[in-house]
Amino acid sequence: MPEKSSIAEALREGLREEMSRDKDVFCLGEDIAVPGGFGGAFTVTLGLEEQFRERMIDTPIAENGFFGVACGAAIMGMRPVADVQYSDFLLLAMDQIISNMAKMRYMSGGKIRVPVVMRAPVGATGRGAQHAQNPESLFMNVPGIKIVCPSTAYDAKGLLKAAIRDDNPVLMFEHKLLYGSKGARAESDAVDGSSEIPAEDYLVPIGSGIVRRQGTDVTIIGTLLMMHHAMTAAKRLADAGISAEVIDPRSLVPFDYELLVASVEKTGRLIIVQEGPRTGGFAAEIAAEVSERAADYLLAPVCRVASPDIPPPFAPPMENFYRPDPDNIVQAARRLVEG
Amino acid sequence: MPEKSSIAEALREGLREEMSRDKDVFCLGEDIAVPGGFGGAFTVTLGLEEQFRERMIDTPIAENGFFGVACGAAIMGMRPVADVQYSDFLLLAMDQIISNMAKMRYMSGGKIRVPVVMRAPVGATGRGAQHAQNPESLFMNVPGIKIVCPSTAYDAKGLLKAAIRDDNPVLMFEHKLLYGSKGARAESDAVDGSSEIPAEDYLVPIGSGIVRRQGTDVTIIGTLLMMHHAMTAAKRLADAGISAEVIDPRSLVPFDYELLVASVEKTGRLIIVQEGPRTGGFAAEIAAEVSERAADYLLAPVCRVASPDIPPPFAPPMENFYRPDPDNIVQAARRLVEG
Amino acid sequence: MTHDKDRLLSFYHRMLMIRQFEERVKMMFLEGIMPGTIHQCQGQEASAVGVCFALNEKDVITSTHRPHGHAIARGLSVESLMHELFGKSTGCCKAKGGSMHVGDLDQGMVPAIAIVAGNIPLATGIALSYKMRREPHVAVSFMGDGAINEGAFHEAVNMGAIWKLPVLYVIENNRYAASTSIEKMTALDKLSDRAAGYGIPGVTIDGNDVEAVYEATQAALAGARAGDGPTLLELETYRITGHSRRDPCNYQPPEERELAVKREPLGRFTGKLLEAGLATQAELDEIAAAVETEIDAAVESAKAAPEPLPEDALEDVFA
Amino acid sequence: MTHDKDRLLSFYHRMLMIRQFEERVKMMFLEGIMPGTIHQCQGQEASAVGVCFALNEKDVITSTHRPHGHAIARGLSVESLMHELFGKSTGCCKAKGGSMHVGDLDQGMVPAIAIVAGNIPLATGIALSYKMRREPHVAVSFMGDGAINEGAFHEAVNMGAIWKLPVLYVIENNRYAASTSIEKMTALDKLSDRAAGYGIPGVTIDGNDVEAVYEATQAALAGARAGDGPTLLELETYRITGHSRRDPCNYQPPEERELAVKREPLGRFTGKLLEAGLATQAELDEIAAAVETEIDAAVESAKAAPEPLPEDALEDVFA
Ligand SMILES: Cc1ncc(C[n+]2csc(CCOP(=O)(O)OP(=O)(O)O)c2C)c(N)n1
Ligand SMILES: Cc1ncc(C[n+]2csc(CCOP(=O)(O)OP(=O)(O)O)c2C)c(N)n1
Ligand SMILES: [Mg+2]
Ligand SMILES: [Mg+2]
Repeated sequence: MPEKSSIAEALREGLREEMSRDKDVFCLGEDIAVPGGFGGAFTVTLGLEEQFRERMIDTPIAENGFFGVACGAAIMGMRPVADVQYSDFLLLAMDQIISNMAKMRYMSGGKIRVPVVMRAPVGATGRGAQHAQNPESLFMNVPGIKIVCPSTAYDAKGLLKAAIRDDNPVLMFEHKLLYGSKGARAESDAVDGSSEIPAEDYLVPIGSGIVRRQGTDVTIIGTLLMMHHAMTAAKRLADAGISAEVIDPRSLVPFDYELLVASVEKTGRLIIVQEGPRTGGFAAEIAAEVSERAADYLLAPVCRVASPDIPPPFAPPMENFYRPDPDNIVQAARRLVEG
Repeated sequence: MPEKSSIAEALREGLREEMSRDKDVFCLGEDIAVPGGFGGAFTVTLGLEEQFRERMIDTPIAENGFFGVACGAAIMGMRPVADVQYSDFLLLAMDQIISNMAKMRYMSGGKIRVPVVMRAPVGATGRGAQHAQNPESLFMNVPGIKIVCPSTAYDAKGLLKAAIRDDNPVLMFEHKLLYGSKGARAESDAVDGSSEIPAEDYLVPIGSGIVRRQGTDVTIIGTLLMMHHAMTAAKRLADAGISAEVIDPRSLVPFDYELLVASVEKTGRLIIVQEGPRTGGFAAEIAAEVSERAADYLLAPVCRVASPDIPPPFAPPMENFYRPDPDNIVQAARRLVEG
Repeated sequence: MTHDKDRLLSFYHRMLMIRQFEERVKMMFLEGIMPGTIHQCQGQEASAVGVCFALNEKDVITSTHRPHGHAIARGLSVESLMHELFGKSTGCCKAKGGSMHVGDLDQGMVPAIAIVAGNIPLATGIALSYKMRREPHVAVSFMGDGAINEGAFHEAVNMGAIWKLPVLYVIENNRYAASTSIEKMTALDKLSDRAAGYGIPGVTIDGNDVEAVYEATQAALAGARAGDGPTLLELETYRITGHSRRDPCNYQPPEERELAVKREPLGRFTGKLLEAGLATQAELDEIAAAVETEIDAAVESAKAAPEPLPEDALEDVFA
Repeated sequence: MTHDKDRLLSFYHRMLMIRQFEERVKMMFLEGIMPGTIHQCQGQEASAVGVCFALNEKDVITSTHRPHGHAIARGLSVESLMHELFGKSTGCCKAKGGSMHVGDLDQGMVPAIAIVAGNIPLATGIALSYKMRREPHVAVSFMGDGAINEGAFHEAVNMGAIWKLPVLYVIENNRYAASTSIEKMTALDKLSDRAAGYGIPGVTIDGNDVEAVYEATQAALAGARAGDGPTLLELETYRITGHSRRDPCNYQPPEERELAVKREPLGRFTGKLLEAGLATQAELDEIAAAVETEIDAAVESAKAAPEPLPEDALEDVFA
């Protein structure tokens, strides 16, 4: 039986394969390629500098700058993979991401391609308010960027490889608790995101979701860690006699509405689980869209299970309150199904 | 009969009154206080430097920096009003706004207050993709910041004064086509946002919307320029026998759901008009929320009239296509009401 | 000598082309027949031409909200620019860019970036691609004096410096950022003094002397191509038109302005050419006539060109 | 002389308090009884104490992801810090901040900012408030060597410079930004060379010499209070613990590390006190005992303190 890979390992192998395949692919970020170092904040790039010395670039702490550098290199046909140690630091690079990467092709009248991949770890994980955001929602309103959110090692590798080969900017959100980082960079409270990884080359197409569990009473959709919580909740709901279908969209932009709407047409009920403040979150977009597209099938209003509208707090009891968990999902499902 | 003030004038007088009232209030921004200069990009601060030389501070072009300076000064009890010339430049200041201003009070355990006002002109107005955004939606998902969007001079002044007196960060979006800026800074295609302004001191409370026109068949909600287009559309709809109620929420955070839900309970139909890309926009949040809160009253799914998912294009025919207009609203209303 | 003369006349031709393009655009803009907003570069022609004429074909420039001069100097046709400014599908960016975003990568110019300093990291990144691919080209970032106070300047120049990239950072110091005097916004004698903070050379020269600009650029490019890394080149100049649109420039002291008009590059260069006997008035008149003809033609064809369809807006978002 | 001795012993006491606090926290963290992540400052005690002891009561500091030392040096009680680190409602930030955000404005320290360089503009803004209100205080921004490459550093220092604000920018140069050597990230001999790019004085001193730090800070503060504007003060030091959590520091050359351990400030200062006869071993032992007692008490009370309720999370968002 093939061994399972963690998400960190799967991403590492994905990078290795793509860098081997295409010499235009390179990585840049903070602490990603220091001998004796960390391999980025969560070990993803560990050791890659040994194989690709010139294409693993440690940057100064200068996020707006090096995202702009990535954009410039991409314009010339390179395929940079830029990462931030915590997705919160994307806030520093917003101008390069939104004003330049996302708009460059458009402003050029379709002449320019910007094949950049951006990797960013999300999630509230005991570090306080500034290392805990889920900024997915902030980028939903930005045309010109694709957004992917792998919840398993299989998808992480396949989506990363697809993103690197995509000719557009792709933002990849990864969850700190799912990496399976080891050694000094291991996370407490980690959740298993590992998968068996096929030996052969494969891609996971951007924009295609997947049904993780079949069900008939209610559809639960969630990304990253929330997908795993949805699965846990679905198991518990089954014990309570409620049959939940779990969907992992895998991409937020483009979004696989076909899959989701088909599921809602079957179940008549939808719960969207979102880590991150409720107001203005991506769950609202999905809710609004499904409310229109599946209007004739919905037996109840779409339900959002999300973080409250607060910054992520530090202490575990409060942080756990902030982060949606299987209990929250089970309760919402029972309310929805049992009326 | 008292004369009407433009929004630019109303904001200027609001600043003047608050700076006269409270010596801790000051303004900082680019080109806001240069003798012989512009009074900011849209003349709002014109001449204020003559009266308040030390409290009108011209900054270098350094948005993240001077928003951080504003935050630092606010922590000490000053009441800065920081502006960007175009709201697109907020992207450069995202870190200071989101990581510091919005979270500082929370991270301090409630000890610190951050009474900052941020002013930012929005809207697609012939300047191409990088001077045209409506970034309201990007801030909806950021707990700790209030957001206001005045569509009339009366509200602009009253909300600005309320924002300055508020102990929290308040982001005020203003529309370039509504300012009524004069002289070299006048806008073509401007829309009249002027009002009579009472002589006495008044505030418009943050978080309270207003019914701009009564109606029974459909509720149309829009902010800033879109509110005016909604009014135009409502007039045309009346000619076609459709009675539209127009609501101006005036604040996006906090949002006056009481007012909106009451209206939807009456009309049974809701159109949300939003300048800015449809996906992930604030209209989704309102749609999701109203779909839940007014589920039993909605005769049709909530309808969003928004920009397509593209960057703002330059040429007028394409830009007009990007920006929702009264025609789009009328069509949506007819579809909604006539089925 | 002939070679020299040819080059000097080509400087003249291109500077005049920029000046006349800008003047014609200004007129049409004030007449209201041109959409959008404009930022023009009258008085700064020497920096655009001096820098761009020193470049090789494959070198790439990044530009700013004030890009017309850079584009013309880099070799974009006035026709493709005029069409873009008129918002026609035949413009260099298919009317999706507009005045602040003109450019054409095939001609060595990234669509201009209107976020002050936002173009500088792009140049660093382009230079990085040259270095990684071992290509002998140089990236050039134009910027205004106001741009050097943005974080993006700092981050980008530092990366260029530590990686010794083939990139040239060019400050067109026209003494104002919009209405704001640079003297109030930096506590420096020369803006090129910033270079020391990154461990790279800083050079300040008369940016209204097209030959001096050309030579300083050549020197910096040679260093960059040789692997010596970036230079911060400050070109002292002045904008003898408004910051944008109908700006009357009331923030500029009249004496300063008058002096600057006397020192503007085109008049100075014309004088020099005639005085030194490098060209006759007849030769210059001929060039001027050719420039007029080309601009007339560009205006006519731009006016006649098709408007984009509204739905064209939906294209070119994703590749 | 007595006065001097008192001061030196107070330096010693506070540096030891920081060291022992950090060591105890490290132990508890590795035992797994403390939540979150930690960034510690063993080896950098002299910079925290030397700077903070030169401040007046109303001066304010802003700090970084590595703030424990700054907080203790500034006078926050180890109790309130320990409670915060344990995630207890009685902590200095009611357990909403955590290790990376400790602070207490009432005691002259803004909650620490964990976005590298994000705290620097705050210090400039605090200094602006002093200047506008004509208050005689100074704002101090701590930062690491890695922070000086962020745009926020550049923008904030420039504004401090052009407005001649009462602010002191302190670089604690421990030679690494996380695992990355500063030598690869700037092309400078001394980091204080950056000061020239802003037109302000730059000073580099031995940051492991608490007295030298104290004096250099006093000098810079005097200038700031006199209206001379900011100073960029580089303190050369070394972190003799991991960057965060369980970091084994494999990126540091062992020789470098060993040398640094020899030069660490607490041992050096102890040696000096004893050799110069400024303190007896007995006196130092007494201080050490007092420090232990205080830390023991802080740990005990922190363990016993109440956890916040989950719903407490909903408070303190808006004023
Ligand atoms: C980030 C950002 N902030 C502000 C502006 C508005 N703005 C446009 S041009 C300009 C002045 C730029 O001055 P400078 O860099 O000297 O260039 P110049 O206009 O003199 O060519 C300003 C403030 C902008 N476009 N981008
Ligand atoms: C904007 C930003 N980028 C990256 C990080 C991740 N990070 C935390 S500490 C650190 C290194 C900081 O180095 P330095 O400024 O020298 O401070 P030191 O850790 O040495 O005290 C990095 C990269 C961060 N917190 N903020
Ligand atoms: Mg300028
Ligand atoms: Mg360091």
